[in-house]
Amino acid sequence: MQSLYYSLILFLLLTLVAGLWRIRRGPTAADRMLAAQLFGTTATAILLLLAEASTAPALHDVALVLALLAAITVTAFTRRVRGLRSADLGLVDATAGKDAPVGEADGEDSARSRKPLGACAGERREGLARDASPDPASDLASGLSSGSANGSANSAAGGGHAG
Amino acid sequence: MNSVLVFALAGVGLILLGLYALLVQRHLLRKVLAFNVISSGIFLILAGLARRAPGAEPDPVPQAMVLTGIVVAVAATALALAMIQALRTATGRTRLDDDGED
Amino acid sequence: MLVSLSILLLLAGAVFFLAGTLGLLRFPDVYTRLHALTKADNLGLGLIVLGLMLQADSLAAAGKLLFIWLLLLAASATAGQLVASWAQGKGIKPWRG
Amino acid sequence: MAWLNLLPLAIDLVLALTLLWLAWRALSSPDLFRAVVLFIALGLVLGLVWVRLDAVDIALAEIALGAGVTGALLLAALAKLQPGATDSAEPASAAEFAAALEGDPDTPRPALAERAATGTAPIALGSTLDERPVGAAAGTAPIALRWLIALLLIPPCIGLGLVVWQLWVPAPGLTDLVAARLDESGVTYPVTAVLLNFRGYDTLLELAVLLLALIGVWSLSPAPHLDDAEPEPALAALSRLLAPLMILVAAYLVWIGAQAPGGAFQAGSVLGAAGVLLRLSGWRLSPRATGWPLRLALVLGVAVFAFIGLAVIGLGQPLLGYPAGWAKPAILAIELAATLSIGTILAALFIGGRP
Repeated sequence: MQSLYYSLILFLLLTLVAGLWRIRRGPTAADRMLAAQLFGTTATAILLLLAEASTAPALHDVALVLALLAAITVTAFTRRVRGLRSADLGLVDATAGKDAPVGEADGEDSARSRKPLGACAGERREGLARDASPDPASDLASGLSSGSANGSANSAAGGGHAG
Repeated sequence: MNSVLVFALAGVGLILLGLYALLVQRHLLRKVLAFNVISSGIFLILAGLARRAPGAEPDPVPQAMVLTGIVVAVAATALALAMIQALRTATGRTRLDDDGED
Repeated sequence: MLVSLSILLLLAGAVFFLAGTLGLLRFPDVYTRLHALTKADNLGLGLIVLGLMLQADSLAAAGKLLFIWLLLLAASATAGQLVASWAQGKGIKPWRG
Repeated sequence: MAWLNLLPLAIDLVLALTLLWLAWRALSSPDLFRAVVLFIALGLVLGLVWVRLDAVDIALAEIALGAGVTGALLLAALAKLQPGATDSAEPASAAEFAAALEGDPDTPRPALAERAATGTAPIALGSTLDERPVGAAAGTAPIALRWLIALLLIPPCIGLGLVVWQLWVPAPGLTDLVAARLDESGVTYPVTAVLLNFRGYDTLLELAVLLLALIGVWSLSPAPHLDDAEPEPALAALSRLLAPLMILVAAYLVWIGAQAPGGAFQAGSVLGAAGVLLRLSGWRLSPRATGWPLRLALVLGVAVFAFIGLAVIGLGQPLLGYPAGWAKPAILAIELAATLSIGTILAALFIGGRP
């Protein structure tokens, strides 16, 4: 049983290392982030198998922490590296935010974060549509609302390529 | 060939790579990454030294040192990144260039 | 009996991980790769977790394994959605065969 | 079946080679974003290496930091360092940055093309993500100097390798010494005993260093005003689900640290990650909380540690020498305070700038 565990660990490790190739290849930043996301699942599986192979139940805690935090890096990527694009396109006036008095900005922020979830979702849709339409690079400009565009992406991602 | 020794020697390799990049790269963010790689190499050697007695419990003292060291390294990284940003705000530069001798 | 079932599940899980990595490397664009990663790999992890749960010492240990899998499902599903909508916001076009 | 015994060694060799390869690519990749992602991957591989080295505590901290704080910190710094993020906006370089991010040859780059056509595209893009050498501003030192540095570095590193090799005689180190006094330490897990009792002064000073780093960051700039969009519904739901769980797991790690891997530093790292996730999901501290409550949380770890350490002197003990029977509650109080402080400091370091 021990040797089966170790063989599986080695096998998973090799699939993990092979997946890292995607970080080098890209081509888009999202592809590179995906390879980092690969770590969450595969390393958790490796940790769980290692816990069994070396009878170290403490490794379950390591796997638990990894599973708990697996989404944070990707979230940071989509939230932080996203912001720059709208600034690039001149949609967000970079100087306006800077000149605003500190207290006012804070007040607005806390007011926003108190809004119910539904209101946030609606605002976000508008934000996305506003984001996309003046961008000639995106095919969203062809009058697709952001909602239906989301749907098409999902079906493109979901259709036809069963693993 | 001992597994622990493999990792300790890999630690030496990390120190070499990190030192080289620290000296050669000009972008400050890369220098910060290089610093982190060097410290990872040092941590590897320390944690390897904790495991020299085969089959016995690992030595807790180096492990405790590495444990706190990792957290402190992250804090130092955050400070370095903030300083790079301050430099960029002040001078518009994010790297050390030879030209100008400043 | 239980042990052989467990071995079978572990091996099946490894196959799904292989499929996930192959998809990540071979699929043509970020959306399809996302699909390979979030679905195949999490199914693989689920099978491995199930295989290990069959051998767990206690109910609590088995529950912890299941909890880890559920956490990763939530994380992967969200991360996949975020990356896809990021890519779409950037105007990265889905591949059309 | 002798080859089966080689399996763990094969795993370790693959891990060690991956480590070196990732470090090499992270430090030499021409694209900064790629370098950062490779570095994040390096941290997670390192987490697996710690497990193989029987250092579960370090693995916990490394994975909690690598997956939680470090990656987010570096990506946020990268996004802030790109052109156009400061007051002196450089739209064309920002478009170049976006193109570098997208990287897809099929994606048109209208902004840059348009600018190039009108002749307004700036030439020096050297400090963008994509570090193509432009003119004299190459990303590295000249090739001759690089070779010289490499040659000069090889002898000391061979020396270091030899030292490591020579040190490899079986030696228990301080294991026996720690085991002999473990009963007096107040906990049953040696690493926690070393951290909070035998080498308590060391840990106290490390907490002070964390605080100093934050003071440094705060003294550099005020907190940035991020025009964060509202979180996607999925992200909002995830942060509501995971943040309380992270706090729960942090408490669990402190509790289990007395008898198994876990403790203030690991728990604090998880707590810091919770702060990062909440911040990324658009949560802010209310202005009332950024005053003394925040500052109290930041210094509580050092304050409680130093207070207990000094108070025992009044009881006739040496500095940080807990009186017999009082070690367990003292360690518990210090660990709880330290966890809160480490988590708050890490989250504050991610946010950057004084509130």
